[in-house]
Parts: sequence; structure tokens; C-alpha cells
Amino acid sequence: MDWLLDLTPDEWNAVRLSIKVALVAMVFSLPPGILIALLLARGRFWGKTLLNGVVHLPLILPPVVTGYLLLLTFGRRGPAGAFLAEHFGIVFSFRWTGAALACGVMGFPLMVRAIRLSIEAVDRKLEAAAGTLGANRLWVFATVTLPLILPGLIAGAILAFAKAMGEFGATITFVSNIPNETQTLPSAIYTFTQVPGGDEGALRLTLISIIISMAALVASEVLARRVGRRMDIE
Amino acid sequence: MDWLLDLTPDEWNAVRLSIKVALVAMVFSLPPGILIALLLARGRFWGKTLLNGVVHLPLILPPVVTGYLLLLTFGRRGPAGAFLAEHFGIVFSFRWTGAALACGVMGFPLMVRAIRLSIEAVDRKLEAAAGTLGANRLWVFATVTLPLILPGLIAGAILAFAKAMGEFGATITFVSNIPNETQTLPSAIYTFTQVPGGDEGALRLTLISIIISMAALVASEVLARRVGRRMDIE
Amino acid sequence: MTLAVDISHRLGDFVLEAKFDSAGRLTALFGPSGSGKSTLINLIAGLIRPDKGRITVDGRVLVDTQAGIFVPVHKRRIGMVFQDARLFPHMSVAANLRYGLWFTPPAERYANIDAVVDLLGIGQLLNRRPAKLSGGEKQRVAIGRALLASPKLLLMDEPLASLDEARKAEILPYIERLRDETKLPIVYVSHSVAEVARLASDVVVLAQGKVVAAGPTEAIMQRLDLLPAEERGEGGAVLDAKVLRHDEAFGMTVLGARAGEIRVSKLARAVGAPIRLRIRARDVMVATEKPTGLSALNILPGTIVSMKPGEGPEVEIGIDCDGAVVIARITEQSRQGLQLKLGSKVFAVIKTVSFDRANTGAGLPAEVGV
Amino acid sequence: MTLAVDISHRLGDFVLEAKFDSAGRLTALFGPSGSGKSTLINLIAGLIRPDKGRITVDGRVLVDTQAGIFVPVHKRRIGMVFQDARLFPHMSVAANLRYGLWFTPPAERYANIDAVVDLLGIGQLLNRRPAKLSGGEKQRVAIGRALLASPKLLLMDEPLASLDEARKAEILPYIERLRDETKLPIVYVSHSVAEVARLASDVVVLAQGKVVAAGPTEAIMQRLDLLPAEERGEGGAVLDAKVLRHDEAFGMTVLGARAGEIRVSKLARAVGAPIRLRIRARDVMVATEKPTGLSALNILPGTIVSMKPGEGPEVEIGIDCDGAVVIARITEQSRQGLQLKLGSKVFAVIKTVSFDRANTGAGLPAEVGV
Amino acid sequence: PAHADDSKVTVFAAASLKDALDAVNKACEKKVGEAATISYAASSALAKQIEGGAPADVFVSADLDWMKYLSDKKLTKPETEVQLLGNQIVLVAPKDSKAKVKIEKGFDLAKLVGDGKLAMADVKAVPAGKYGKASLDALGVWSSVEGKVAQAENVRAALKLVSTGEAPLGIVYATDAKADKTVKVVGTFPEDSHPPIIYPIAQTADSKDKDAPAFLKCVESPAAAKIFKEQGFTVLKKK
Ligand SMILES: Nc1ncnc2c1ncn2[C@@H]1O[C@H](COP(=O)(O)OP(=O)(O)OP(=O)(O)O)[C@@H](O)[C@H]1O
Ligand SMILES: Nc1ncnc2c1ncn2[C@@H]1O[C@H](COP(=O)(O)OP(=O)(O)OP(=O)(O)O)[C@@H](O)[C@H]1O
Ligand SMILES: [Mg+2]
Ligand SMILES: [Mg+2]
Repeated sequence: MDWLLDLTPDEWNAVRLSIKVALVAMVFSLPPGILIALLLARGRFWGKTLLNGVVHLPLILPPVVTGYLLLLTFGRRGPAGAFLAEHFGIVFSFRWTGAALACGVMGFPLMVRAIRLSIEAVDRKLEAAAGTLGANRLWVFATVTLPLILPGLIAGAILAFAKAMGEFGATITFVSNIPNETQTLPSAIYTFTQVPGGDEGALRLTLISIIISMAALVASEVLARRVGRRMDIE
Repeated sequence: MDWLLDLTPDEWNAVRLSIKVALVAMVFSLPPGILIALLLARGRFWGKTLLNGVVHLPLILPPVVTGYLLLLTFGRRGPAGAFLAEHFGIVFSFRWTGAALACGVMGFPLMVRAIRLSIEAVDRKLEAAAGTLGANRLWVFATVTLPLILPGLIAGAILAFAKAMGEFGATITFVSNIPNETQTLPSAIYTFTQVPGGDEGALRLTLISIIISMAALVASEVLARRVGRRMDIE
Repeated sequence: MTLAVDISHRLGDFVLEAKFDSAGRLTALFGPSGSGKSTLINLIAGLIRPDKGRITVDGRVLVDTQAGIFVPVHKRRIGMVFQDARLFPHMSVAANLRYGLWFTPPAERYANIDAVVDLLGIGQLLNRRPAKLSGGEKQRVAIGRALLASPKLLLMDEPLASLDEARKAEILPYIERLRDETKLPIVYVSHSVAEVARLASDVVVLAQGKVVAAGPTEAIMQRLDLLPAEERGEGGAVLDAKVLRHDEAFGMTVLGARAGEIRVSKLARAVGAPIRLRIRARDVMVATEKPTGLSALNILPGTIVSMKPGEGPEVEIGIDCDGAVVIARITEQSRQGLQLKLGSKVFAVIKTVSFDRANTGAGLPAEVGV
Repeated sequence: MTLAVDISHRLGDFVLEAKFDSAGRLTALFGPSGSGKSTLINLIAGLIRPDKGRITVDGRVLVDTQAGIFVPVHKRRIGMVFQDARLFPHMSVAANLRYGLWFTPPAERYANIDAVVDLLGIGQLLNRRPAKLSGGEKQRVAIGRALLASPKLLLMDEPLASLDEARKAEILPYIERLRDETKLPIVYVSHSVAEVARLASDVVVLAQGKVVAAGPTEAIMQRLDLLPAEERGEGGAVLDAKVLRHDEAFGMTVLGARAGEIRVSKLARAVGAPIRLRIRARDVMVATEKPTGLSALNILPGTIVSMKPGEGPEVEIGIDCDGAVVIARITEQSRQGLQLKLGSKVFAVIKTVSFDRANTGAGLPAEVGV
Repeated sequence: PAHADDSKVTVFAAASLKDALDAVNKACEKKVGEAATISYAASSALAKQIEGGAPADVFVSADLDWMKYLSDKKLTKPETEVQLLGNQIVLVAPKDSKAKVKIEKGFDLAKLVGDGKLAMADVKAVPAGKYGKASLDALGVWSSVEGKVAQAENVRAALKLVSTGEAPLGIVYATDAKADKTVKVVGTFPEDSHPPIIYPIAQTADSKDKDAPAFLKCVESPAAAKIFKEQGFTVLKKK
């Protein structure tokens, strides 16, 4: 245990940063994730296939390419990056926020898929019943659909979190590897694997990463089970 | 179009190889994927959390680490690699089969999650009904559960396929980047990005990769919709 | 209420073409399985958008395909009880019940949760999840949920089909009271003649997607040919009567109808209260001389005004008892034996106990409040 | 068949403790909503593993917690029709029907798919998906599916609850025929007295998880107190009779029971065939002198052997007609008016048409084969 | 070797050599009798793969460390090891940059970088990064810019950061800078400010391919040297 936790300050920072980045990525991708999953599961519109494709892009592309595209778009000279920086003061390049963005984008297809699957499993007759009781679409969603897809939501969120904990290629390409700012655990691990004799350090950080993600996983399982038990779909 | 398809023989090989690897990875991970999804969705056994954790490992770990672990385990000097080579003549190291293994492993958590979600959405009362009609567990699974989870299965398979099309870190670490043998599209793209002036080549291969994955995606959507329509869960 | 429907809608091979008006307080949709009752009620609720047509309630247009009007479900203020309960599995029974309250302005709430819970006998279920209820319990909760949304029109799709007689009998008076006192218009789907006869002011008879008859219950119930063969005996005259007096000694109530005095088991209704009686055709005997020494208490003199062959060896005899027609269903053998003809002076003999609660629209037990 | 159940099982707050034996061909589980009927039938099917106890069918142990025996569902060869149809949504109706065939050795198949399809009137549905069926259609398909698995014991959990009377009447004879001809033992859940009286050879009455009475249908049906208040009139004598002769002229059949000759609408049964009659207490009148000029054809002389106060102002009069007891339900007012006492010689007056098909166990229309 | 075509020489080479080595391979095809199969990846990955039993005949590393890693484990044939190529590291800026600098001891790099970042390859792991850090250390400016360094996964990614304008300055190989028209070289780091930049080549211990020596010989030939020089490498004297 001592051996495991005998980290340099930079490594501690990487641990903290990784958790922060993964959490932020997860939380901020949930609302758009739900929205897009809803559109894909329920919507009938032109370009649905396209939207579906775009959502899956980060999965299909090598992470480095994704990172590069992010750099071109959200970098300080990129169109979106310049716009956001100017109007909202949101800067991604070389910031931990950029790491979160990269992790969020990489985990997005996983999250959307999970949520979409659960939305498709919802019994629409229940939603109709809620409608007859006076609930408009938004209320129906909030009081019936959302609770019913909670297990899928949890699954999607934890997938995104886990992915964020392991994401490396897009992150380092987009925001590089700046200790205390953008050096997440995977970047630190990468550095170790690239030097002869770095295996031990890599192993240690890997174990820490596993422990964190496992804890999150177990927590999500427990949560999902409790939600499921409460529900007991007939 | 000409420009897009004006590939060198090695690049053509990379395209073919990527499709082969992704298909094989998808097909071979389906049976264990279903099995483990079943265990996780339905089983109650000691170590379920552990199993769940292990399945998610490839998602959590940086791909390089996963690739390295694969090298250590399934390489010709690794315990599993040596065993399989000796007893079954199956060699992974530096073969396309190894690339398929790496891609399969990386996509496994995604596939399992998708399948598990759909299993959890299956109405167990229908399975009970099948039981009363004389079907044993296996038949119930084959004739009721399996058809009902088909949309989830398709979703899981396509996720695994797309992931395999984009997988790079674990593959190149495990089986290197040998033209005609283990050089998949992402590896070829990587190689392009590593040399000055390689951007155009990288872009071309990226586009090809996107086209293939999108085609698969659209096909899976159509399939899933047809299955879903056929079913129209009440 | 006036409900006006003129709609056509196609579902696969099935075509629903329904046109009818109803100004009744409770309109029953009656017809065999697969005749389109649920489809029609879903159209009224707004759960299905019709291919073509128009539905108005009290002049308010709910849908009009020509004018391009379609009021969305949640704005229709329509309570619906489904054939399958459709309770929210993630909420307790109590939360299910209260669901509609959120969307009802306090001023428009007329249903009281405690009274409804008492009435439906679901007090001990409040903290349960729907998955842990029996079939009948689920349906009772579903009825409560719809009522508590204080709807302006209540649609019920065979809400009692999965309830036992005791529960049915407990709930029916409540539906009657809703019908009579809150002026809540109700559209009620059923394939039970008894339910329809008891509850409905108007009946719409559906068969294979078409309206084969529509009109006041009295008229429809006398047309035994509209009823399924198995239930013809359940049909018969439906008479409006008044409570004349109570006979405390024997626990009886005497009703006055145009046909004469009729004795039934004591009713918890004030003298003068209007009552609806159903006299099932199969409960009526015909006598050519006034019977004596017989336990039947209700013997109404009258004249035979109609004779229709019924099912098999039976005939349906219409007896005009001072203006109201009572229908009797007897065998051809008896008819010949008694030499009955049009114009014969006869007596309609009715067993008192044939007027059980289900046939009199007796209303609510006194202690239940809404 | 002998079905022996001695089981206790807890579900949340609900405790089922059932002990009974039944050697009947069709055993009805009868009781109000929430009394544990579905739970009990699930225990017999093997869908629930009991906390404690033993169930045997014809000596074959299905479950015995003490001996650690639990035969899995699919090995029980038990056909089950659920309260909710539970059709496989991904298969056509035809595939649903054929499902059980896969698991039935050809030698043991006794059900014929064409006959079943014809009978249930589902021929035009065969290519549809379950989602496109109406509620009643679903249930009919579910019944067909269970039958086609050629089970050795058929469990039916209120299979007719969502069917209209016409369909019920079509299916009931088929269930009777199964009961009588294939020797397929049936356990039938119902809360309808009419269904139970018609179908059951034995009845187990449940209330709040306990068996309150069990025995032959005749005995249970005469105990009007066991029936829900609303349905007491539905109870009464159940008599075994034989077809004596047919009266073609009037389309009548004359039955011979111990109580005397009884005339009913023509039955499609051979002379000599055994028939079960239910004589509803509310359909029987009592006369002190033999009525004349009355349309009622069945007038049985007898002696009053019992008088029980019934609901409200009513009394239940047991009349021994040559060994068979017919029960009449009349008002106290009539009883006093006619001065009826134990031992009085009276006539039980029964309307012919009261013996409708649902009360006679008339069996299958001739053209339907199994 | 376990791969598909047993008769071909398999080369594991650092990814940054791709263009040069592909050209040399083509030129050598006749002499060797066949084109070699070349697998490009990071030196670290390749070294570990060779350790794991990869069917490589020849290893070309981007630095001495990974070659030493293998030779220490007796996985190379020491007699075949040659320091093949050399390279330089340079300071680059976007094409439109106005930055002017003379790289010397204590030059004010921090001021040049300003609010931006100095793009480098990973300073602990990637050779180009390691050399760059050593050089800055020797020039006494590391401590002043340490906080402004953005470490990329590899030298190409560092170059991308500069060429997209994300970082105003970067440290990359001369070979990379030369081929990229979107950046310009602002200065070259003195050779003596960092350990020599060397690409060693060696035959692996397991290599049995009879053509491998011919391939090595060809790569070390003057004809090959010409190609390497065209790409901006320096060709080292054999020792
Ligand atoms: N989605 C659909 N596609 C095609 N046909 C349908 C669909 N839904 C229902 N039907 C058919 O429409 C007809 C009317 O169905 P509906 O549910 O309205 O009948 P119902 O009168 O309510 O019957 P029940 O009393 O059995 O509930 C049935 O024949 C049914 O098979
Ligand atoms: N999983 C469960 N947990 C707790 N209580 C349950 C559960 N399932 C059923 N019950 C309760 O057990 C009792 C018996 O239920 P059951 O379904 O057997 O009744 P039933 O006689 O079939 O009623 P119905 O006629 O309404 O179908 C009910 O009171 C019900 O609330
Ligand atoms: Mg319906
Ligand atoms: Mg039940």
C-alpha cells in the first residue's frame, strides 16, 4: 500500500486531475447525451443517420485524429475555440477544460448508445398514460421516461467516466501533457512506458487508475441495482 | 473520388485488413459477450463485481497499457500465447489475429454493456411463459430472450465493429505495425502523421475509415429498425 | 355533455368508421372483442390521431382533420382508465394516485384522495410498488389515479374486466355517483350487458369497426337482437321509476313505474328519488290468470303488443303495462300452451329478488363520500 | 387426477397457507381479488418455489421442500394460461401457437392446430404480431398456445376475464370438452360464480391467502354464504341429470333428474348423456298450489327442508324434491304471505329459459373437433 | 520469423524515419533482392515488442537508450550495431511569426514564449523532448520556461501545435522542420548543448533471415547516405 501510494506531487496531481476531468466530462456530457439519445431513439427527421454517424465518429477515428480535429476546431485559432474564448471566456487549449472536452467527446458515443438503448426499452404506453393525466411532454419525460431509463443513464455515465479515466490519445494531442494542468493519469502512464525501466511507475499509476474506476463501477452497479429494485418493472 | 481511392497496394491492404480484423473481432466477441452480459445481468454469484471490473478494464486502461499487457500475456513468450500456440496452433503475436484480439478486447466492454442493458429490459414473464410451454433454459434463451435482445445485440456488435475500426493504441503496442500483416487503417494513419507532409495521406485514409464505419452503422440501424418493427413490443 | 364523433381511421386491415352523437351522461361503447372499442376511445383521448374526421365534446373541438386542429392529450383534461392498468412501475401506489394532482389547478380539483382510497379499498397498498399488486388491485389503483386527476371527461376501457363481482359492485355505485352528481361525462367501454344496462344513459353498439346502433339505453336494451346471443336473456325493459315508500317491516322498497307498483329489496334512497330498473326478459313470466299462492310479488297486468321469435325455441313477448313495455322471454311451448296472441290480456310475473342491486342503479352506500 | 397441495409461502405482507386435496377433473380456485389465486397457481406451475410444503399431481411430486424436490417448470408438462396473455411479441400468432409443439414428443400431442384455430376464431390473425391484436384476441391466442403444448395439467388464471360473452360462450364448451373427454385435469382460477358452477367439478375457495372451503361444486354452490354478496343469487343447487328425450316440435330437451323432469332448450347431446344443471336460487319461485296458466314449464313438488335468512329481506328455502335439494331465494314478505314452514309441501317453480347454455354444461357444438 | 512472408527482412523502425527509410528500402530492393517489410512505431513500443518475441530482423531506434535496453538483454547482435544517423534540434515558430532569436547561453526564451506555450515532445519519454530539455538545461533557460512547456505525445504532435498556431514556439527535429512549410526555423540548438542525437541500427539476436546482413549493408551504404541527407539527417561516421 505504501509502495502504491508513494507518489510524487506531480503524480498526485495527475490523480486528482484525472478524477476531476473524468467527472466534469461525465456530468457535462449527460444533458446533450440524453438529448441526442432521445432524438436518435424517438425522432424521425432528415439527417438522423448523419447525426448518428457524427456521434459515433470519436469511436471510429483513431484518437489522435480526433484530438487533431479538436485542436483545429477548439484550439485558440480554431473557429469554435476563438468564438468561445471571445464571447464566453471559455478557453480549452492547454487547459484541463480541454482535457475534459476531449474525454467527453471520446466517451460520448458510449454514453449515447447506452441511454438510447434504455429509451428504446421504455414502454410508451406508460407515457401515453401520463399524458392523459395532464402531463405535457416535458413532464412526461421528467416523471416517467427519465426514472425508467435511470439504469441506462447510470450505465452510460459510468461508461463515460471509465472511458475518461483511460482516455489518452485525443487528450494529449489536443491539450498536450502539462503537469498540473493537463497531465492526466494516462498521460503520466504513457510517459513512464516510454522510458526504459519505467514499468514500475507505470504499473503503480495503472493500479491507482484501476482502483478509482473500479470504485466508480461498483458504486454505479449498486446504484443501478437499487434503482432497479425500487422499480421492478412488471 | 479518384483522389480518395488512389491508394498504394499497402494502403489497400490496410483497408482490407482493417475490415477483416474488425469483422473477426466483432464475430468472435459476440458469443463470450452474450455469455458475460447474461452472467452480469442475471447471475448472482460471488465475484460478479470482479468480473464486471475485469470486463471494463480495457476501457479504463490507456490502450498502450492494454496492448502491453496483451503482449505480456499473448505474446509468443507470454503464458497464454505459448500455451495456445503449442496446443492449438493459434498464434496471436504479430499476426492479424493478434490485431483482431486487441480490437476485440478493446471493444468488449462496449459490447457487453449494450447487450446487458437489453437483457435487463427483457420481460422475464415471457420467459416464464416459455418455460411452461416446455422449453428448458437453453431453449427459452434461444427462442425468447435472444430474439428480444436482438436490437441490443446489433447495437453492441456495431459498437465493437466501430471501435475495432478505430482502435490503434493497443493494436500497435501488441502486434506492431507490419504492412500486410498487422497494419490496420489506424496504424497506417498513424504512420502518415509521423512524417512531414503525411497529412493528406492521413486524411484520405481517415475518410475511407469513416465511410466504411458509417456504412456499417447505417446497415446496423436499418437492421435494428427492421427487427424492432417486426417486434413492436406491446 | 354532447359528444360528437365522426371519424374514420385505418389500422392495418381494420377500418374504424364511426359516426354518432351522444348527449348522455354516460355513453357506453358496446361490442364484441375486436370491434374497435379501444381504438375509438384512444381516438377520443387523443392517443391516436385519426386519418380523417372530427370529434367535439360540448362544442369544444378536440380534433378536426379538415381544420387542422388536434388538441394534444395532456390538454384534453380527459381521465382514462386503460384495459391494462398501466401504472407507473417506478412509483408507489400513493405516488401513482397523486400523479394527476400535479397537473390539476387546485380550483379544479373535485376528487378527494382519502375518499377515493377508501372506496377502492386500496388503503393498505399505498406504499407498495405496482409490481407487487394482484391484477385486480392494479386496476383499482388505475381507476383511482384517473379520478384523482379530476378530469372533465372520463374514458374507461373495460375497467372492471379483471375485478371480481364484489369489487365491481363496490365500484359501480361510485361510477354512478360520478355520473349523476359531478356531471362528469363518462365514456365507458364494456362488453357486459349488465354493466351497460346499469350505467349507461346512452349506448353505442359497435361491430367490426362500424356503429350498428346508437341511442338511449332503454331503446337499445329492448332490441335483444343487438345483444350477443349468449346475453339476450340479460336484455329487456329498462324502466324509469320513483321511490314511492319504504316497507320497513319486510325491508322492502316500493317503486312506482308507469307499469305499476314494483317491490324490491330496500334501497338507500329517499322517497321520491328516481331509480332505473332493468327487468331482464328472462326473469319475466307470463300468466293468463292472476297467480295465487306464488312467491313472486310483482304481478303487472298488461296487453301483449309484440311477439318476436328469439333464440332457438323461444319467443320474446312485449307486454304493454299501462304504457311501459315489459319484455318476457318464454318458450314457444308455453306460448302455444297458454294460447298467447297479440292483444291477449296477460300478467307479467316478476320475482322480487330479480331486482338485485346491479339492476336498479341503487346508488352509493350512504357512508361513502367523494 | 388427484391434486394435493399443502403449501405455505410468503410474499411481502401477504401469506398464503393453502392445504387441500382435489380429485376433480376441473378444480376451480375461487376467491376475491388479492386472495392469492394467482400465487397458488404459480406455485403449482413451478414459477414460484414455495417457502415450505408439498404439491403432488397424481402421486407425482412436483415440489417437496422437505425432500428437497423441485421439478423445474419446463419438465412439469403443465399448460398455463396467464391473466395477462404473455404472447411472444417477436413471433407471429402462428408461431406463438406452435411454440409448445417443439417441446412435445409427437406421440404425446393430442391437440390439433386447425381445430384449435377454428374454435378460437383466430384464423384470420395467424400472420399478425401480438402487438396488433385487441385484448380479447390476445387472450384467445394465449389459450390456444397452451392447449397446443398438449399439457398433462392445464392451469388457467382467469383466462376469460377479458373476453366478451359471445367468445366466452364459444370457449367454455371447449374447456368442458377438454375436461370431459381428454381427461386433461384442469385447475381454473375464476371469480365468476357462473363460470365456476358450470365448469368445476371441485371448488377451492380462497380468502386472504387461506382456504376457507374446498369440496365438490354441488356442495360449495349450495353454501350461498361462501359466495360474494353480489353473487349470492347466482348460487344454488347443482343437479346431475340425464338427457331423457328430445322434443323436436318445440326444440326442447327433457332432462331427468332425481327431482323430476326438467325441460330446457334443445341440447346437442345424445339421449342418456349426463348433464349438469345449475338452478340459480334467484330463478326459483315457491308456490303453495300448483300454478296454472303460467308460462313456467318446470314445476317440481317437494318439501321444505331448510330455511336460512339470506341477504337483507330474503330467505333461502331448501326444497327437497325427491332427494335432490333445490334452493329458492324469496322475500321474507312472500314467505310470511305463503306461510311457509319447515315441512310445508310446496312446488318449486322454475322458468324454462333460466336453463341457458351457461347453466347446463351443454358441451361443444357438434362440428368442433379437438 | 512468424509473419506471412518468411523470406522478407522485417525492420522495426522509429516512426520519424518513415519517409527516409521507405526511400532507402526502395533503393535497396535490387541489391538485397527484395523489399524489406518495415513496421513503424514508437521506439519504446518496438523495443518491448522485440523483447516480447517479435519477428524483427532489424531494429532502428530513435535514441541510444532503447537500443541499449535491448543490447543489455542480449536481444541484439552487438557486432551489427551501428550509429547510423544524426539529427539536430531546432526552435520553430509559425510561418508568420516575427520572433527573432539567437540561441545562446541564457537567451530569453521565456519572454519569447510569452503567455503561450513552448511545444516539445514529452521531455521524459520522447527522445526529441529529452534532447530539448537537456539543451535548455545546458543553456540555463529550462527553469524559466519549465512551466510553459506543453509536452506532446511525440515530436510530430509538438510540430502540429506550432503549425496550427496553438503554441508560438516549439522544439523539434531539424528534419521535421525542414519538411513542414507551415513553420520556420528560428534557431538551431548548439550540438554541444545536448547529448548527440543518434539513430542506432542493429540486427536482432533472433534474426535468422539470410538477407538481413545485406539489408544492413545497403542501409549503411553511400547510396543510402545520400537519401538520408536529402531528408535532412546527418550521416554519422561508422565506428
Ligand atoms: N396496430 C394495429 N395494427 C393493425 N390492426 C390493429 C392494430 N391495433 C388493433 N388492431 C385491430 O383492430 C381491431 C380493433 O381493436 P380494438 O383493440 O379497438 O378492439 P376492442 O373492441 O377494444 O376489443 P377488446 O374487447 O378485445 O379489447 C382488432 O381487430 C385488432 O386486431
Ligand atoms: N411480489 C409480491 N410482493 C408482495 N406482495 C405481493 C407480491 N405479489 C402479490 N402480492 C400480494 O399477494 C396477494 C395475492 O396476490 P395474487 O396475485 O395471488 O391475487 P389474486 O387472487 O390472483 O387476485 P386477482 O384476482 O386480483 O388477480 C395480493 O394481496 C398482492 O398484493
Ligand atoms: Mg379493447
Ligand atoms: Mg390473479
